[in-house]
Amino acid sequence: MTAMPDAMFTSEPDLLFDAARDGPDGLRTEEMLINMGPQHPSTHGVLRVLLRTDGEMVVEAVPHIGYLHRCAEKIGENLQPYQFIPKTDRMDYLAAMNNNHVFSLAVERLLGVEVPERAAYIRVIMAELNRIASHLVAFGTYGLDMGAFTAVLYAFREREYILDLFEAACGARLTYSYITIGGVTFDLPERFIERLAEFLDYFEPKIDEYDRLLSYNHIFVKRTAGVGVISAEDAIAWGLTGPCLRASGVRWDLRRCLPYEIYDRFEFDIPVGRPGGGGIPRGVVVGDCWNRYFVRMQEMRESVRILRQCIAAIPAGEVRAKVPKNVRLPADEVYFEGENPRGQLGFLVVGDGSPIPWRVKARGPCFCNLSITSHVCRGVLLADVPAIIGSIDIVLGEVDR
Amino acid sequence: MGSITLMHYLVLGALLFCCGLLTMVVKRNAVGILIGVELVLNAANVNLVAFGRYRGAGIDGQAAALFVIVLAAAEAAVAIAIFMNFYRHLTTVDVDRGDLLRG
Amino acid sequence: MTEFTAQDVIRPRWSPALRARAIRRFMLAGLIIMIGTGVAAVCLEIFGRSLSPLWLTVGIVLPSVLAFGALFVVFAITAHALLGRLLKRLAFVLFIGSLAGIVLTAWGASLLFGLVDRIVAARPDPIAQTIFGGELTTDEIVRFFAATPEDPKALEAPPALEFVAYLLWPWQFRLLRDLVLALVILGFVSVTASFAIWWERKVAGRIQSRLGPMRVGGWHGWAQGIADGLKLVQKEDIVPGRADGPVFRLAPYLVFIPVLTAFLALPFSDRWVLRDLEVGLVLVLGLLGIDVIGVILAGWASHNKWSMYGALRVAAQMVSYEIPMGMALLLPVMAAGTLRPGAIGALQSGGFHTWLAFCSPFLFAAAGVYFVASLAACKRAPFDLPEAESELTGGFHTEYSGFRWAVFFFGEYAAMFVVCGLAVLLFLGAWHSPLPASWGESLAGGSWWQRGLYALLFSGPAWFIAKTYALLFVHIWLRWTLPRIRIDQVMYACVQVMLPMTMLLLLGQMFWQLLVPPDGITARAANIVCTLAGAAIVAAFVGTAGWGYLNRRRLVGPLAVNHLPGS
Amino acid sequence: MTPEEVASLIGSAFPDAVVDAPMNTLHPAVGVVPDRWREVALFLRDDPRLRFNLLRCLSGVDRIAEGRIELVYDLMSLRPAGDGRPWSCGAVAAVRIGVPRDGGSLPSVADVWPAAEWHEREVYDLLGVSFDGHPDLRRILCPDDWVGHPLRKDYVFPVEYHGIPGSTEFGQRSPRH
Amino acid sequence: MTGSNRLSIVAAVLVWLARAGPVWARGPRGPGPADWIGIELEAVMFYLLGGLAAVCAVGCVLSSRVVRMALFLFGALGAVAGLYLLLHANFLAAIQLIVYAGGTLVVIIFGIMLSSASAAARYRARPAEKAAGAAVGLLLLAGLVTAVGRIDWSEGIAAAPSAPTVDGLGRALLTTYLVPFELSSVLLLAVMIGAAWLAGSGRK
Repeated sequence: MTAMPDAMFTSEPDLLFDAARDGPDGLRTEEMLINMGPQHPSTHGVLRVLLRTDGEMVVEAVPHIGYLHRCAEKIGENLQPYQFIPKTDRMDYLAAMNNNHVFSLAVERLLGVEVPERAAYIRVIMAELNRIASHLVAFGTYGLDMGAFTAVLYAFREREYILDLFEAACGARLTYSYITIGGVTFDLPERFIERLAEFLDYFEPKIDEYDRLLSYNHIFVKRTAGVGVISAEDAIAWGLTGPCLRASGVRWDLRRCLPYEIYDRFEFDIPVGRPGGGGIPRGVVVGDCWNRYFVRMQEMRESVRILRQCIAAIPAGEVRAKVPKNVRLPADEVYFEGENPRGQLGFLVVGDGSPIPWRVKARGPCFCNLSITSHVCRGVLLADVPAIIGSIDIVLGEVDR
Repeated sequence: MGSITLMHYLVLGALLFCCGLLTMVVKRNAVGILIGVELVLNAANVNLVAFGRYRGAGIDGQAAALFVIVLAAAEAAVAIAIFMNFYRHLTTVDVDRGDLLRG
Repeated sequence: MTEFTAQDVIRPRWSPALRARAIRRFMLAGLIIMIGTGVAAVCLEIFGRSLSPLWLTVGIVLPSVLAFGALFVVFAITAHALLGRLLKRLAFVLFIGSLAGIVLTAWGASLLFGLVDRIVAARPDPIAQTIFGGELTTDEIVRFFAATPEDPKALEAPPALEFVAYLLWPWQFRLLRDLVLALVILGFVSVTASFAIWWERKVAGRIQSRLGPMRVGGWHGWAQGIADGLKLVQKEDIVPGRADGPVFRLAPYLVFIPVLTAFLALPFSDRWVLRDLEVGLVLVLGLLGIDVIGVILAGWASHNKWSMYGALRVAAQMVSYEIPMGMALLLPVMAAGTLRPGAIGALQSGGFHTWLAFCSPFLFAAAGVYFVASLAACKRAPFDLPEAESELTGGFHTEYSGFRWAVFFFGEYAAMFVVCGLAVLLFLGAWHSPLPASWGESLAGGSWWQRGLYALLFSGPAWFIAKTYALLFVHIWLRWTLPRIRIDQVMYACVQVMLPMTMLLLLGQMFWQLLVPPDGITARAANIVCTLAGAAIVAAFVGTAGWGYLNRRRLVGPLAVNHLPGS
Repeated sequence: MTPEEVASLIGSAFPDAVVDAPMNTLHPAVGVVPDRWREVALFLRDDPRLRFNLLRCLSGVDRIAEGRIELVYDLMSLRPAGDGRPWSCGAVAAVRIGVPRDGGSLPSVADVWPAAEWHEREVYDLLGVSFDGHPDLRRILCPDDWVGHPLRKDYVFPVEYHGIPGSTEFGQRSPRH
Repeated sequence: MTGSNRLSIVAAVLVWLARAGPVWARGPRGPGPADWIGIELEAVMFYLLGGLAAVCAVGCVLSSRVVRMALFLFGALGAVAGLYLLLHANFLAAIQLIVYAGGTLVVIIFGIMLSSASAAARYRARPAEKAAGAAVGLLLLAGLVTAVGRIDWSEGIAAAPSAPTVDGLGRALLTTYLVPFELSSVLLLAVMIGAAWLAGSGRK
């Protein structure tokens, strides 16, 4: 296995400029190998996609990942679960609250810990707020991928408010480690709920503005409708989850279908991809980039709905169950998945009777979602590759872990 | 350096013509040959326009030059299309290797 | 004065205070000279131009030279160290200096040339047009000024007059004059580009609910363009190792120079034009067309696959869009019956309903087609595929940095100005205001302030520039609003939509001119409808923007964050 | 469908393939012998009663004391519900396969569930289990010339990699084991 | 020494220079010392542009890289456009820029880039080839120049008046040259279809 040269440190033969192009690798005369990344504006981090192109047509796209691999799972085998929570922040760093949440739930399940009522509400509030923040980034950067520069500034303006709220709650703006095993680290600061309500009143009409600005923009629709179509069968087979799966018409959301925490108490819809017509622009196909994008826009509305219900129902009380710090994990294992903004984040935690887990495995939604890239990016145009990768909405921190 | 006469233009035309012809002969790259052709056509154009100006031919020289430009554009388009085909089959634009006489 | 040490002799050490004082002095000197020049020029205008060539020289030529010199010294002082810290003030000085320099040079040059022309005309026999002819001698110049009605051959002249004659002598040569005018154009293009850079960033900032540049130059960071340019000039000069060096270095200038040359035939008003050529329009179009070559070569020579893609896209896109653009230009040419820019502009002097875009429905549509095609020909968003940074990481200029990159951008903004200027010239009334020029006829031949009023109200270069900048704003506005089109859609839009459309428009305009009598009821009705439609479009845009501005939502209350300017 | 029912279905279809099926755990899984795994996988996917169409996760656990690496396949069956209602979860199941630590291999299921392709590459990369019939079995997270499989419990950190020093903070080369 | 003193000295020197200025600035008009600057604008421009064209043409022959050749061709085309301007063929100059430099040359460069494998590759001629080429070229040039020189072109040297060319050209194209004009449009159509077919036929 070691015979293969390292792709990081050796470059491919210079197929554009060397005369011997029709070599043994079977490239046709017009074909060209070209690296999109690891430093590229629209690979959303250090992803490298090796493209085989024929003019503007992409014959094959092979993603190469691992540039951000930080051995999170190995670290997890050497730390106690509560110590591992900051590491989960750094997986999907745009949805750190959700990562904390899912990991805490997995460990709580292993330990059999009950979370206090108020803590559960706070967790849902944080998870949904972070879902909005994450989808805002997805919306903005997708605009950037399409060459619309302005959306990202609007998205970040709104996200700034959410980060202010997070900062008020836990002092951090990106990696929170707020949700922890047994509840949350601190109670909400005063007037948090009022400010949240204010934000929701401000934010909800903004989504319409985004739709006017980008979602229904003719050029944007032309760029994304019917591009990178993933059928429901393919989506399930490749293990796609989250908005990517829903955009393919699969009405599946763990929060509704296998509810965890207190999600069964809330009223909300699962937006799915829809074909063109009836309010949806013409040319849109179920499972295309536009639907993947638009599902996220709709999910923001649903998150707002959930948040409003939370505000109405949040009780007073404890925010953290009593979990001893040095608790020994039972010699059992648990696999738990929760619905993250980008799909189902799963943790397999194997205990061996010591305080430190024997094995922590993270199933990143982006990892699975990205694996379909080479299947979809075949026979598309060069400009569609950023469109497709952007619509899958990956965070390399989670792909590489 | 006196005033410029027809002679000057004709000599310049001859120079351009020779260079174009030489380019056509010397280069083996198909596109290079095309460039030579363009030079030759330009030489002809210079002569046409100069005759038109100095021999009282008036607008005729310019009209002829206009047609030459149009033909050159057409010729270049076809030539490049042929070269692309050639290149696709033989992965070279070296005309010396295009002696297979088959597709 | 502080005492000098040996260290200072070897390497003069400027304390910030010393430098600041020096700069202040030179700025003051420059300012005084400029003000003085302005006053002198106004006096000259008032008291008649033929008054005194000595005053002309002393009042106009010397001060502008001195002002330039002072500015250069300021530049030298500030540039030698700590440029970054002083960039603000430096940019201020440079901006004012270049603006004033351009205006003064243009104005002074026109006065000077007029004077020399009059001297030449006063000679008994005309002179052939030569560049180094030297037919006019200094003696003749002296004689021209010294001559009195009593003694036309008088040669008694003060020494100063000979000095003036010596200064005036070179300006009889066309080449020198053209060099000066070329400098003026270059200055104008530079100022336009640096202004457009700042403007683009400000507009982008406002569109994106930011402030944009706020620091350099004081008020709203208005010297940011200069500062950007200076920063770029200072940057390291990088040529990729395997790039085709000479071609790589040459390419930016192949982009910039043709665009610059296009200003040759672009009229700013009926008199402010370098050469009102018989084939001016075709020439401008051709010059805009050949800057493709530079872009392609830049992409090719960079030895970078992304640049290569940019180059291929440029070749495909710009060459294709030249066709609808050129054909859309043919409609006003057909309506005007000439290719001479000055003649086309002069046609549209009768108020805004006589602007060519409103003269027939076909011209109206052609204006729209031309604008879209010109966006594509300038590689501006949404047609910025050759540099699409989310796909090609910068396209043809991926490998460029520093000064050469700046040259590309100067070229781009200059090209934007040229295409917008062409649109204004051909469709939007050229240098005329919406008021009919005939209303101001009495002003046109009046005194200097009357003429100025005429230029401001009815027709003058200010109108041309203002209208061009308005279109430039639309370019900027679109760029920060629209997503980018895909290459197949670009080609589709060109070949299958715009090309047939322009052909039909051309046919339509032909039949319109053949069949519709220009003063008939149909023509008038079409004129009114098109004018109203144009006004409606403008009103719709302005109204939408205003409505959005008035109804902007701000988050009030404790969550409102002050550092985020509303929406 | 409960895990017990899934286990019994597999057990009745492949009596010789099932090793064990402990159910008194938080993560009930059916143990399957490596050789029959492919057939079992096809059965799991295609049997109309099961229809496990979603491979959620593939985890490798290094059971160093027992000298084997345990692979856990987490499966789920998504069932459409029609007319706008959410899809339902038909069943959740896990399959546990042990392979020897040294030179262990088992058949690839990348053609059964394409999602397995990257998961198997990851297990191959980090734990050193090879999958027979995998279309593109390369390292995925580590560089191609990386030595060793980091998630193995006896993994020793390299001292340096292409000039990059690779020891941990206190000079330890293996933090725990 | 104060600044004003210095300034007055400079002014004095300048005045002295003006008084004792070069003879060509003071002397009487007509033949004499001014001869060396008596070059006509047209001649200067001709030698500039013609020289550029010639250099570029020679560069085309000598350059071994195709891209450089295209660049030289660009220079030659531009110079020839300038020569057209000198010959009062304004319209032709503009067309040369649009069609030749902006169109044909782009097509050529496009071709170079698409066959990029061999574009960077250099085609070095053997010394014998070079010598033969040089000899043939020089011989040909000499022959042509001799042929041109043997004829007395002086008659009718009076250049035609520089009438506006666009009108005349337009009229000529629609009257005298109507048939070729229409034929060329047919040709262009045929070329368009043919080139598209040729370029597309190799693709599977």
